[in-house]
Amino acid sequence: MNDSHYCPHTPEEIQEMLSAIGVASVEELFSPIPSELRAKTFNLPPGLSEFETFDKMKSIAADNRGGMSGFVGGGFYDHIIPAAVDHLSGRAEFYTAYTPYQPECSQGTLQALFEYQTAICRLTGMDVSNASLYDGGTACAEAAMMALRITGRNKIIVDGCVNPFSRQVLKTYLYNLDVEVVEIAPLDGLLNREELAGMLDESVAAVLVQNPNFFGCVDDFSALAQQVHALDALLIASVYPISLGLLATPGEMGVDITVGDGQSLGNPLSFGGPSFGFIAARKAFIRNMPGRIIGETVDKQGRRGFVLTLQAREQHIKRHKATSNICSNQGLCALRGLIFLSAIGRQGLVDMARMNRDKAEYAKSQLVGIPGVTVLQSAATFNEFTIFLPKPADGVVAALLRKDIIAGVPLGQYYQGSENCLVVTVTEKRSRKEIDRLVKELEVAVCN
Amino acid sequence: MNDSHYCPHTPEEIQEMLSAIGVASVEELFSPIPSELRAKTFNLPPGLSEFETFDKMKSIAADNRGGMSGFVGGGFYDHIIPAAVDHLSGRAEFYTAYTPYQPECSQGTLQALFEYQTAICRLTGMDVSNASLYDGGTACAEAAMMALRITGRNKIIVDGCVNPFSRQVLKTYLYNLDVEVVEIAPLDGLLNREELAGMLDESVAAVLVQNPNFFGCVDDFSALAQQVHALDALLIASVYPISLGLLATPGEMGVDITVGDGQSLGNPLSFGGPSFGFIAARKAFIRNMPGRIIGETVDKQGRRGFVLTLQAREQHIKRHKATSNICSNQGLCALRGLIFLSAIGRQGLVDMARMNRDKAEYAKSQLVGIPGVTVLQSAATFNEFTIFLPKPADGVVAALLRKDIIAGVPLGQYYQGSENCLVVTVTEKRSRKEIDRLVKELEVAVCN
Amino acid sequence: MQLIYEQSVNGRRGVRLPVSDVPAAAELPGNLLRRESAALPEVAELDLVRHFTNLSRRNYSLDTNFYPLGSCTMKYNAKVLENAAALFAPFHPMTALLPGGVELCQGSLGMLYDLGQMLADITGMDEVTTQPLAGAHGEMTGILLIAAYHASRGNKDKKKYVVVPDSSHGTNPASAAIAGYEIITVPTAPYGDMDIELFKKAMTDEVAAVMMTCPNTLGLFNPHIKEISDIAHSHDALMYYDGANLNAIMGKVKPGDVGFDVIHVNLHKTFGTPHGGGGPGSGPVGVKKALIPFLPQPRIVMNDDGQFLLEDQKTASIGRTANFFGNFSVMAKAYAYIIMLGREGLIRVSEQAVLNANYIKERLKTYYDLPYDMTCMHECVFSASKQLEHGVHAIDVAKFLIDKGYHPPTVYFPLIVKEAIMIEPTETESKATLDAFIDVMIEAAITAETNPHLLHDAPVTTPVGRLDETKAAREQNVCCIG
Amino acid sequence: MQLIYEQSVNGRRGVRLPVSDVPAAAELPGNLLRRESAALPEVAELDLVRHFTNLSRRNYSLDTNFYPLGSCTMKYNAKVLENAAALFAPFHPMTALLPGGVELCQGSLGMLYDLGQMLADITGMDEVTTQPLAGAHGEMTGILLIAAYHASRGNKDKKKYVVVPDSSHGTNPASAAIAGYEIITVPTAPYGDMDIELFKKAMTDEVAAVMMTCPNTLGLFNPHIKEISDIAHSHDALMYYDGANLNAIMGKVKPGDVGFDVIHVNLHKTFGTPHGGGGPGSGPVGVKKALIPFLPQPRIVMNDDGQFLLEDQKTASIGRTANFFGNFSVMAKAYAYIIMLGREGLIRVSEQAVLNANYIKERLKTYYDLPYDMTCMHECVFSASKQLEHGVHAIDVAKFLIDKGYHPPTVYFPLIVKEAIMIEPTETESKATLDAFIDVMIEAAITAETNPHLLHDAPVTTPVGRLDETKAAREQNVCCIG
Ligand SMILES: Cc1ncc(COP(=O)(O)O)c(C=O)c1O
Ligand SMILES: Cc1ncc(COP(=O)(O)O)c(C=O)c1O
Repeated sequence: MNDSHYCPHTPEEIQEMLSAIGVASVEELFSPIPSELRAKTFNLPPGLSEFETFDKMKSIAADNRGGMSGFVGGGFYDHIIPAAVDHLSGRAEFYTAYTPYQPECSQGTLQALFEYQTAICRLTGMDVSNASLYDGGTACAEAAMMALRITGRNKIIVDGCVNPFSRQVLKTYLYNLDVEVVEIAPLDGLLNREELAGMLDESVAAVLVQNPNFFGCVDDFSALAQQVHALDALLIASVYPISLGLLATPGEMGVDITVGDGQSLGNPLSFGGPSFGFIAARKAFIRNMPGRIIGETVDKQGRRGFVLTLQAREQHIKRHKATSNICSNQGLCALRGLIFLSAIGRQGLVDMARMNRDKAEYAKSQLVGIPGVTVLQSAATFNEFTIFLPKPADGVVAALLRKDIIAGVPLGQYYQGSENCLVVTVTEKRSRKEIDRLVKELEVAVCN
Repeated sequence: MNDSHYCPHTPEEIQEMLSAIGVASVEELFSPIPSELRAKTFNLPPGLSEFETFDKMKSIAADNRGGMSGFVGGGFYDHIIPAAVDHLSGRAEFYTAYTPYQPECSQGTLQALFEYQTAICRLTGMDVSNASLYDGGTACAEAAMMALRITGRNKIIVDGCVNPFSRQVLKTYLYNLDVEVVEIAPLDGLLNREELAGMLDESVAAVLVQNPNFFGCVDDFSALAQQVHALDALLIASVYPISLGLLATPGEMGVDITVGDGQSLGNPLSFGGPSFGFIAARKAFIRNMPGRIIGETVDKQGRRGFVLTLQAREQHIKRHKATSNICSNQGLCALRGLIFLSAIGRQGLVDMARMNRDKAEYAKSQLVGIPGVTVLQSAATFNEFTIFLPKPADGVVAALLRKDIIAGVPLGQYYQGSENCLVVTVTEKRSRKEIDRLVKELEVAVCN
Repeated sequence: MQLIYEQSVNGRRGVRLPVSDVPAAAELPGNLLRRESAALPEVAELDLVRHFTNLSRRNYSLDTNFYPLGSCTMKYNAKVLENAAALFAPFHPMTALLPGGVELCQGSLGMLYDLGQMLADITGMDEVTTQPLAGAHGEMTGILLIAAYHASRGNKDKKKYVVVPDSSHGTNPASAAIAGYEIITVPTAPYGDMDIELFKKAMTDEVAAVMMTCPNTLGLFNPHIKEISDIAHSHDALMYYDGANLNAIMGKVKPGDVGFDVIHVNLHKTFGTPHGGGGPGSGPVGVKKALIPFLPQPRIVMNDDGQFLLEDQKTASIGRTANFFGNFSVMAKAYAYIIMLGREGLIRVSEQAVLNANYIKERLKTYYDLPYDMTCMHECVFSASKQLEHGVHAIDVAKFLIDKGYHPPTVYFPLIVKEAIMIEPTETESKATLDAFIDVMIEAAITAETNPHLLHDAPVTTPVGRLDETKAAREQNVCCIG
Repeated sequence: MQLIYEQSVNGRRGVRLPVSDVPAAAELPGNLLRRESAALPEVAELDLVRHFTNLSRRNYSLDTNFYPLGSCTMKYNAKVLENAAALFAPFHPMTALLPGGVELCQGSLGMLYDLGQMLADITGMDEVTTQPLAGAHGEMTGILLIAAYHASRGNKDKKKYVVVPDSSHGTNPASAAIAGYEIITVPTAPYGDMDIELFKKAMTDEVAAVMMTCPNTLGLFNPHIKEISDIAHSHDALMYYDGANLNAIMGKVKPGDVGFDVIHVNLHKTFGTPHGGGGPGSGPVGVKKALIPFLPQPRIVMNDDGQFLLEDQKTASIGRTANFFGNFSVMAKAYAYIIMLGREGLIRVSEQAVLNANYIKERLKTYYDLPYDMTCMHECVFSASKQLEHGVHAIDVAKFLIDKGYHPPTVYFPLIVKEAIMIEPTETESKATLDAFIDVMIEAAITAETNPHLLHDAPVTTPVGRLDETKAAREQNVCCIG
């Protein structure tokens, strides 16, 4: 029994404890479980040593093909992560702590999350932020439910240009509520404003848009915000935080609720998670926000401190009347986001955003040089853009995968009739050499 | 100037500081340097970003051939390192602290090193240990110089079975002193006791031996200790700490000064360093010990605390009369050694040592099955042993390198006439599969 | 401590970025650009490092001392798990969704598949989805699966209610409500379990599901669990198992064997992944055969030649519950944990978790009121009612413990126990740690009688004392202005 | 805090090892076996983690606050350097020494070679050996090189002395003594540098070397340095440069240009590698052409097709000074540091290190006596003589600073300044940090006059107060018994 992992007791200690309890065996402690209910089988393999375990994990990771040069985004982005992010978020006091229910011994987490909320507000131009949600898709769903509560209406209009996965998550969340979710098919990679105009009425709780959208197009939703507000409906925007180094903020556009995925802020790709969802809103809506919120206050001696606040919104108090069911959030990932933004800094984010756009524009200019390749012209773009190929994108992407290049996301499976469209993402990590190689290989692929 | 690494001042701040100092420019601060002495050239390349720097380091590491299956030792050994060792020694408060000159705010380092000294004493069976030396070779040299001081004599006898690198370091250290260093050529991979007997006299300060020695042979130096003591000379033994999970301790044999390299205790191979040297001795010799020593004491309130003690031995006080010139030691590596030993634990070290011997004995039994291959029979071995090949070992090793196997250390370049000898090391990390493959490929190599 | 924003200096730069190797692009039209850059911190890297290092030092954590937080399973987070998860950092999830992409992700997909298989064995379920991102997310996913099941049988409108015991965790009713159901709450009987008679009364054919955790949040295993699920099934209601308390029963009971149809597992509790100061967690959901068709897409399946594929036809699936494959690296840690401990190891985990909880229960029950005095499983719930006679509340005991260097037990939950003190030691604590904690708990009980003010004034050793929560809620300073 | 041994429980196991996959070997003869296993700790991994985590929290460190320790160059240790060095963990040094082995180590060998080239450029030397494991080790290596040089010219017996200024660091005379020389110490003149007249008197043809650091340990650059080296050379003595203070002059002066023949560099000071609570460091040694033949073996050389080889014939070399290639991973960090900062970056390092030191000097000189009041380089040395009038020693000021959250400056060195307070801020500290420190230093000076006992009683905020060093030295408890 001694050599079992992480169960420290020696046989002698177990005996002492059993007699203190007054039972003869550990088994006796399980007597409350009716014997007929006891497990008949348990087929897990025998245990391994720490060394063997890590070895096995290495061989599993080695079953993935690594060292690919990636031009894919679709919600997750391959950005620089300063070394300090790992080292600081890797402080045991951060990652082995629980939710800061006891503020006096949790000021580290609490102050950091307060600073995180501040960063999100300043980045998005909103008034209030919570301390994180699960991811970008669930954040869209939470925002929609928030709008339903605020307006007391039951229709959500979703721009078809919003990330298809986020749209699916939103539909799953609302699936069993009597809420109508209406999707508007994109027009040239942009929101079909005409069709939207026809749908906007007093039954609409909110309109959900994304900027830059799934096609990479950058839009200005200021006018839309006014339209929506005229009907006492809300405008929800999902945004890509890195782009806010450059792009107009949701706040500036008059957006009511801003959401997004925070992976690009210092969180590794890690095959999809964990990242974090953020949600920020106008001050008026704070009591309708989902999840935890950190607030500033003082102790008896007037010393500044931070606490979980407005908990009367949350499940552990309001139970089924809570604004959301969320309990554990993605705190450590949000902390990474804060450290990332603090490390890169105010001007650094501007520079990084600009570099993303510069590299994407360079790639765009090179790709359109390929015979038969054209680019979606309808709108400006940030670090993602859509190109039309002379043949189905699926085959081209598959061909380039064999050359260790992930060329982009073919739109065919997400939008009917877009089989020849490819969304290409270029972050600051992609060198000119990599871009030129993408162009060369893509030319080879389309010209055969 | 802003974007330079790790120089935080803004231009405005620099101006403020300059006026506080009362100079017009930073350049003015360098006026004490006569202009004719100023550097005329400075040809380093321009700087890189953190991201580019790490990228470059990755490409350098990639220029090494990795993934080799290693059967080499020669002083550094490929042992398991529990994950906790990196995580705990990676605590910033440990690795970004300086030498604990201010004990009140350095109890972490001081207590840890006191615990380290205790571990070394218990491992080796000696009375006192210092807080680390540079490495195994320099520790041999320091021990020799210590013996010269203690005995006031000037001859050191070195068993030729001691690691050849350590012997070279020792000679380099003593090179400019009028000290005589006599080496005794090995006999069947063991100390030539007869030849030694002929040399032992009152002029001898110390005899240096190693266990297990460079051939892998395990010896009992108890009788030798008595012989040496009869002449008021000292016996110095260099030992391999992992082997002490199993083997008789220097203390049990009557050794006076024990040294060794601590790499095998939780320090990665890292192409040769850093590791740490340890030195432990009989209590009587403590004032002749080199380097820092941590001692237990109390504060005014009687609280236990730890301090650097017996500093009157050291260079910062005694200057040229110091017992050694060492100042910075290998503290963090010693801490890793302590954490390693604490993680593996008392029984764990016994098990690890036994597994090393078991695997080596298995490999030995398989290798002697190869036609023309015989094993050095003169003594028992731990996890290293010497085999004789039917052809020069150099060629065989080179051949196996091409198959990603590091077969062992050919003795030819260290001992004349041993061109066909190969020292094979097998640690607990080598699986039976790897051993069997070594045997198979070695058979192929010797039979062609 | 200063906020990082209060340390900003205009124009100070942090981590340096590469110089661009491409020409600068034309400026975007003005209406698309933000008017001024976001007022993010402007600090040197050294100041950044010191800020967050010192912030971390203001946290209590599992790695600094015992963390007996009931219902949270604060067990040791093995360091090797962190190293293992880091191996997967570079892999982009979109790769798997590209044509021919799965071939490049066999390692990741295979690991998720195997993890699902192992969790299915542990819980007695037939298939597991690893998409849910936390326990509550799993609950909502599970309830939506149940809704889809009922809908598929034409009962969408008929099924209106979800039944939960009043001892249930707040996320249970909250998740059911979010999933579109009304809640029926059944009180707890004096014997510490859901009152079986009241439960029978509550059950009608309009009930879609019964959500329970067993052992429940009092740490008690419900002997009538089978009877309860039979009753539920007789009303065509499905049984949902909140797996947050799974640490008590691994290898001992399988929820699937006692009638549960759906379960979520908190990998960040039972399977040793760190809590990160609030998250991330991971809440895989297991189901019985009948519910497999409704599982979230894409589903990871294995074909006959052992290759892992993604199944994503628009079937009866409830769709996506997260953008990708769940909190992958959390699952990598849990996977490594399970294969490391193995069959015997996990059984021992539950045995010693239960041993530790009962040891604390017996040692403390003469000092603290134990409302439900019977053999507990992985946790025990005391009440500070005795201390209340001296004006000392559970929260005062909690704050006293902080001064003594311990993280307090859970004191706001379960709601059904007044002045609850809910202690879950977990299996990873040594007897010495338990004994030291017990001594301090006894000291607290005695001090409550002799010097109650010491508990009222606690904590005094922390960077801040008790904080004014009303002020926080009133002023709503949740973002630093300026 | 308990010792880890005091937490041991008989039979408790820590990290689990793999099960052996080979048959057990026959037992060794009894005389070769230890009688009982070493009484190493027997603790659970969680207790191990808590022990060392809590120990670390009892340390002051660079990452927690300012560390103005004179002569130690406690600059920021960039985190990326740690990651970079970790890339080389798996490579066995013996590989390079095997037949055909260098081909497998071109990365590591090339890096060492390049590092040597860059250090040669920075210091104005012709070749560098990376073998020495710390500064003092470099000093000894350097002096042995000088000894070999003199020996090769038939002057082994003639050359008996090494000259050092009294301001020199203890390692200088100690290293020279270990290398077999007698020491001649030259006093410092009122102008803060070695007294040139006394130096001239000291110099004879029996002097093998003059060891200096410039700027010296008072932080002053010696304007007569060229004259001094000319005098030394006229006596066929070589000039040794202690590179510990290199942080002041990178790109500004090259020791090789001003007449130095041998130099060691402290990578753990000037080049940003962490000090590790005392080590490991790294002390590469650079030499002028005439000394190249004597450099330690194996030498890393590059052949015409850019391949890196090991040269290891028994030449005039002094032999090995370390078993392998030096503290490789420390050098990997220094290499990454140098290529990251680059030419401009290193120049700026020296400029701002000097700026910061002069700023502190000017701001504090009205409060503390400044024995040598002139423009300093990277550090400045005050004396607490004013405070001594109130019975307050430099050490009392130091302890007061600890209570205020700062690591004290160096107070035991240089020996030539009574009650020395030696401050080296380094370039990585921001103005805000310097100002806050200056305020506390001023507070200390004022408190020394108003409430000297506050300084005598300090520190009171630490886990232990001032410790009884005599007791420690008398009892010599350096290993815990039992
Ligand atoms: C009993 C119980 N159920 C559900 C949950 C919710 O799990 P999560 O926080 O992962 O959403 C918890 C977590 O505290 C719990 O204790
Ligand atoms: C001026 C000076 N010289 C030499 C040394 C010795 O360097 P090391 O500690 O690396 O041996 C030091 C270190 O404190 C020093 O300050």
